[in-house]
Amino acid sequence: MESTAKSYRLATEYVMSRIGVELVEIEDWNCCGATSAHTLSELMGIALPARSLATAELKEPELDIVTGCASCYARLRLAMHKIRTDKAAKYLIENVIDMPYEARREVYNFLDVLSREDVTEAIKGKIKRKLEGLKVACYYGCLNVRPALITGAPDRENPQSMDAIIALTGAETVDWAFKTECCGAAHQNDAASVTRDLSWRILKNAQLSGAEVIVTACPMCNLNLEMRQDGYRKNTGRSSIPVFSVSELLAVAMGASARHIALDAHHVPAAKALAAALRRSEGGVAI
Amino acid sequence: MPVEKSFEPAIVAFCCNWCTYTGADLAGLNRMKYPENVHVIRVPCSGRVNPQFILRAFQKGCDGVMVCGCHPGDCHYSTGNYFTRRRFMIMKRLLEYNGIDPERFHARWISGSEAAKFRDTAAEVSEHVKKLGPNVKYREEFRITESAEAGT
Amino acid sequence: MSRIGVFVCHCGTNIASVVDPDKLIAAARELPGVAYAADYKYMCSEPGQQMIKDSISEHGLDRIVIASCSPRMHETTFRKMLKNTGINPYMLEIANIREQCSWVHVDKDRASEKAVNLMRMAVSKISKNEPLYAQTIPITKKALVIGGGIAGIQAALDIADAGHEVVLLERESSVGGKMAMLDKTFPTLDCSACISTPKMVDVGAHPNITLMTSCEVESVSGYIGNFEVGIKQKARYVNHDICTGCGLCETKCPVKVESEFNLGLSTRPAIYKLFPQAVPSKPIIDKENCRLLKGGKCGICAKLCPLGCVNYEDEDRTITDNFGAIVIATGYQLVDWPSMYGEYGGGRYKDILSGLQFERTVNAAGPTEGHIVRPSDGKEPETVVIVKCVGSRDPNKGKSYCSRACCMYAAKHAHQILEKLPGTRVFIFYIDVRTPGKGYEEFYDQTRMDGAVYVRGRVSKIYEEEGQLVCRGEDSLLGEQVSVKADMVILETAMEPSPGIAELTSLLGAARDVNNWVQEAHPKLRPAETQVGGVFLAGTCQGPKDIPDTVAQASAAAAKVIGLLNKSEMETSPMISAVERDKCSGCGVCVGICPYKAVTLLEIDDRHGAKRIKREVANVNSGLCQGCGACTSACRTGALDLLGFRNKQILEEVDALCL
Amino acid sequence: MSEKQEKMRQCAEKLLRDGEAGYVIGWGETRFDDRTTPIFVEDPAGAGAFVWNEYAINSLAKYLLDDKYPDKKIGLFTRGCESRAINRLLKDNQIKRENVYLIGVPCDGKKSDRCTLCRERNPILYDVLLWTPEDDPPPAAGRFDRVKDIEAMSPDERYVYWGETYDSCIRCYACRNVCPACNCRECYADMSKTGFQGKQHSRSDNQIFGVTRAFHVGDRCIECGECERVCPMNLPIMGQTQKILKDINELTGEYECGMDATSENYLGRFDLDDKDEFM
Amino acid sequence: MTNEKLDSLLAKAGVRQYDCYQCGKCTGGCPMARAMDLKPRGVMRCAQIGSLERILKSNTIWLCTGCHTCVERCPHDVDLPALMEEARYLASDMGYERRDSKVLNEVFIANLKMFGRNHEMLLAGLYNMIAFKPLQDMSSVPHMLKHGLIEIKPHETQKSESIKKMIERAEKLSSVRS
Repeated sequence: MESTAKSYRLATEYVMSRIGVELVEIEDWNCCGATSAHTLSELMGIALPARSLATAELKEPELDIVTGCASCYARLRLAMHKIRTDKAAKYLIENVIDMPYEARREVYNFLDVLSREDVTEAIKGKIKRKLEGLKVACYYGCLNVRPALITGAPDRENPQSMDAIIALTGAETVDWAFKTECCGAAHQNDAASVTRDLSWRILKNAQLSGAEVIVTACPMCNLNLEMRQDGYRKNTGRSSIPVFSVSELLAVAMGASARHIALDAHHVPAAKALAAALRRSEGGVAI
Repeated sequence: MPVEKSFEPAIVAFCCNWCTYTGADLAGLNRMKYPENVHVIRVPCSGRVNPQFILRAFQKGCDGVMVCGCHPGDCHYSTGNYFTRRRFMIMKRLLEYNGIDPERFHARWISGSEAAKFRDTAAEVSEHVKKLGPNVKYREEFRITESAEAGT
Repeated sequence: MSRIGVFVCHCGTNIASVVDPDKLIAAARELPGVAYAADYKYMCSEPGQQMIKDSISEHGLDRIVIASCSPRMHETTFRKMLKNTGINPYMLEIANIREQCSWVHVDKDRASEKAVNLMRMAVSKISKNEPLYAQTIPITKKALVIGGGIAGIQAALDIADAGHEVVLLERESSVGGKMAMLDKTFPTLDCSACISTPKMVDVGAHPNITLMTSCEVESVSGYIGNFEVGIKQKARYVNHDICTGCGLCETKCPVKVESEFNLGLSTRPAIYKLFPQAVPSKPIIDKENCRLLKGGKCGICAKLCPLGCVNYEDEDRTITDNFGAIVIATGYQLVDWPSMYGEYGGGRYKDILSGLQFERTVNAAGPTEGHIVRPSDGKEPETVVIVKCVGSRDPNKGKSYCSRACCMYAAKHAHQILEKLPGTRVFIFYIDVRTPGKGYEEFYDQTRMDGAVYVRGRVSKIYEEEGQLVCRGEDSLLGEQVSVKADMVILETAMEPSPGIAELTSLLGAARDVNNWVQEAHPKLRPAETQVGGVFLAGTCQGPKDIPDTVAQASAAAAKVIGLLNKSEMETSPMISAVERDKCSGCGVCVGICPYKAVTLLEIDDRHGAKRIKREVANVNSGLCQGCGACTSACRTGALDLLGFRNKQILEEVDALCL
Repeated sequence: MSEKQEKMRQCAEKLLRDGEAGYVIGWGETRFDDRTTPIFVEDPAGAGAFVWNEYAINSLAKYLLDDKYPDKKIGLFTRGCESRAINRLLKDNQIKRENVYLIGVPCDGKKSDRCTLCRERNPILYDVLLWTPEDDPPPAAGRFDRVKDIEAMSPDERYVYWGETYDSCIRCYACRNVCPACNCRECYADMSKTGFQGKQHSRSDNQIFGVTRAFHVGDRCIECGECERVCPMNLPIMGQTQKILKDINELTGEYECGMDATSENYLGRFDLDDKDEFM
Repeated sequence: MTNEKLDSLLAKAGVRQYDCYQCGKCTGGCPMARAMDLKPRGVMRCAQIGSLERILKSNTIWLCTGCHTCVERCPHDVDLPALMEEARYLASDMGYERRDSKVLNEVFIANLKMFGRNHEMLLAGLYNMIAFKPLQDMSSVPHMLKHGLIEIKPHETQKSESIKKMIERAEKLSSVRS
């Protein structure tokens, strides 16, 4: 979140500080290994996230863990699940990470937190301006919802939690068909010809369903959908579509300025779409 | 003791006609295999099984007893096995309280289609009882001496 | 001393290859009371039975033990055999040495040993047997058929034609069921209404049939031949005794709600006939939606009715009637696919129809008058995708079973589209094509020749884009992903039991299988009966099936009912509970335990010392008692005992095992 | 004490004189100072024989079974334990309420081990109450203590414990004869032909008797303790029946018998949601 | 012998090959199927006919993104992603050819060994060099540098040394079940 997901981080910090939720960064966290680690070794794929979780449990035993990334979420949840259900694995993992880990606390993704009733109420109270009429396609990605056994997500084909959050900003979420289709982020480097198509058809369906912008809950999804739009324009002849993180829309609705949350850092010019929506609702307030 | 090795327990299984007896027949139809120790006594319903039958079985020299019926809700007589459930929940505890090893008495729901469950239960109970050895608790004394004589 | 005959069956090699019959014979001869022992290759065969009969007279036997297959197999056979021998049919015990011995054991010595044990147990038990005599109970010559679909209609007509009274009970306001909704029937393509409407009219007019629509079963008591059924007649708010069915009332009703009959593809008023050909052809008021009944102001229909039939004060009533037999014919409903398949849009897309919705669409009497058009824009589709096995063959999301009729109606739908809209492209996604039925494979062939493209693969996702439905799946014969842009998608959804089947079966005491279908007494040999005496089965309440099979089963159930009702009385099993009044102290614990209310306390005259007194004892109603014996295990004194399974008989068996 | 005794005598006398009751059952003197005996008084003049002291120990209710069809009402002095026994007999359809006249006598605890278990000193049902109710005894701590001790043993230890216990049983059936829950017309134990109960004085037959009797009365036991009181061999008979009561308490919550005459016994009913350990 | 390996592979993945009745719903929904030389349904087919080698040789197991769309929709709950994962481990153990994405993954892990966290620029750069695709995605680099979206200097965890050791331990043990 330091680099490619800069605006996601800034916006998240902004939103959280506004609604009075304190996020504590896990001390000395390490990468969960994403798709790569478990592709190479099952143990590595669990030990890496387990180490971060164990650290968190050691330093902040009273706190639940939240992650803003779908892939981290899936890996962390899996590690938690494994520790809770498989004694032999627990023993092995604790040996590898050289730390005890009991998986006492829950791992949530960012959407889970935002959907909590008290948090939703807090957000409602902090919304300063409405993104009236902004047509938004909420993109959940695979790993925020699948596999169901690990995530416990109730609806894996047409989830609604992000739509409900975005609705708080006054924006209008569109009903579209690619909310949880894979964008191929894991293979953007090595199987580009296929995965470009995957992200393109997501962009296309969002546009055809009437969306002006796409909102994600994961930096990888965000980057992947946003970064390759040059090719999208060239190959499909369609215009590009801005991609935001869920925090960014919330931050803007709460009054954050473009500079606050580094909106200019987007690959696809982003501020314009938001500005239009804000103008519609408030008669010309700039961001 | 050499008797231990060749010990083949006598196990009696009270099975309701509609579910477990049918399930046992189905096990036969499917040529499933289980130990010879289990002898089925057919009763119309597990509700017919008077707990005193179990006492008598132990007294007369059975090494293990099973009571089997339809799953709750599936009783051919609609509620018989609910009474069975209560009766034997109490009886099992009372037997154990009086020193009978828990493995010697089993109540189990086995439907007419659960041939495999019948086989597995029969095998499981036989195995457990075999490990425990011959039952002496509650056994009529003259029977013990008689069989001891027969064994020598 | 009893004279027991022991007969050992080889069952060909089924028994004899594992169990040594000679050992059994030798062991039997040693047992007290055994007067004769013999073996034979097939005891159940004619010569086998003759041999037993001969031995009875030759050796003066008074009770018989047969070591053979399961008593569930041939107990009845051998009891019948004994009927003409002078031995009471209940002086028979069967040692099950096939299903529970030779078939499940390998070690011949030990299997033989066990067979000896089983035989010895039977011999011990039979030493305590006593002759039992069946009683007779009267039979109420009237049948109740629950469900007015084609199965119920057929069963009711068959029973009524045989001269018995029938009450045909239907939950909706008209008989007809699902068949009335269909357009054409495969494979002959005759119009469904043309063949079912006359039957509907017949049941409405048959002198032996009482039609009870808008009715549900509320309570059931009694037993075969003597059921007492409480029927709830739901308020109709229209007096059907006077109503002529003119239809005037429907014309001005201000309410418009989704039509159930057209599956939401059209609307209907709050006072309505289920469909134009309804039988009875009289309307009812839907109280959930009627403006007046919901507390608003209206009353238009009452004003319009020239005969004053509308009665807003109408209330539910309970009617009680007695029946000798009951037929369950409650049918099916389609699974609720939107709640199961998010990947097919979860019901968001208007142009995805269920098979039954398409039937209404293509039906000339339906909402589009038979024009195949998209519900979204009323345009004729150029490409149609048909998806089979939606909700069936899918243990993860739906039902594990095959829904049986879908392959054929998918082919029929394809055929109808290609016939009405020549040039349409029709793709049928399937996993397997199953056409076991007369003329079915030919019909499938014809559909393919008509131009329907069969694609082998289950559709993975359907989504809407640019006004079309994109269906993505695999053509597994090619091994490639395919994507079809369709204008309309038809999901051939699975059948599941009608709602309320659980409540109804528990009222009747009938069992259900794992999928909630009503359980037949035997899957092959008693497919039209439940395990409850006097309760029979017809149609899809027992499992998915097509119309020919439904009608066949309905007639089969009717034949069973007729067979029962033709008798004026029937024999009951004598293996029921009996009370030894001397021992009974009248504590009444048995009364609460009996599921059939067969045990009651009865006041009897008795003596107490020199005093004449009245005291209460348990009393068993032989018509109600089903012989479960639950009461006997609760009886501390053993005053209650189960004939045929007496305490002493069972204890003898236990003792014999432990010898 | 003597004031209460006087009330009892007056009441009995009046009942008999008015012809309300055919006879009254109560406690009478014996030649020992520390014993009383149940007495049956028909003559109003004999009412002075009733005594009320700390030795009025016997529970009287079971005597009602000896005269189930009386011409006139039977008067009965009724404490907590008698009234629970009467509820037992009423529930079991053994006596008719209208055949008894219950003279309520709140109890102050007698000199008997059985009274240490007492949870109900005051009569639950009566026709007349002779004096103000007593305070209920302190909650009987450790209702199931003895059962717990035995449960803590290993199966073999339990077997030996009960085996040795029953080795001394002389099968006099006094426990049965005094028990208000043992109200069968003919006891299974007297029916040797049925095969449920052997007649030998062996450990096996003795134990079978113990367990079977416990099972017969277990869900109906009113915990009056009469069985142990009358046992000539001092067997811990309630150790069996209370085991069943303890299990029922654990399975379905608070369970106590004889508190009314209508509640169905545990084994005479069922609940769809009963625990299922036989899957 | 092959079947023994296959059986253990399936057992580890918790997949019963005969659960699959080849309906193809997995392939139909698979995002990567187009690039796969053996489609997901084909993997199950190979498992059914005992052709382990075709599974291990395929690029399928390396292309699977683990998005779980297949198992989500599978009528018989066949856990294909688990099967793919076990197949990757087995393929590595048995020395089958490194396929495209394995390179990325290894670069990714090497990255972690060094810094404990992921350094995007280094990852993309190293990958492009090793895979010989020098210009892939490079058009975005100036934009990203300008807005601080990528940085030349990597983030390090404080204990990257301990993470390196941990990864090495994990590599040695490799499977949770072994």
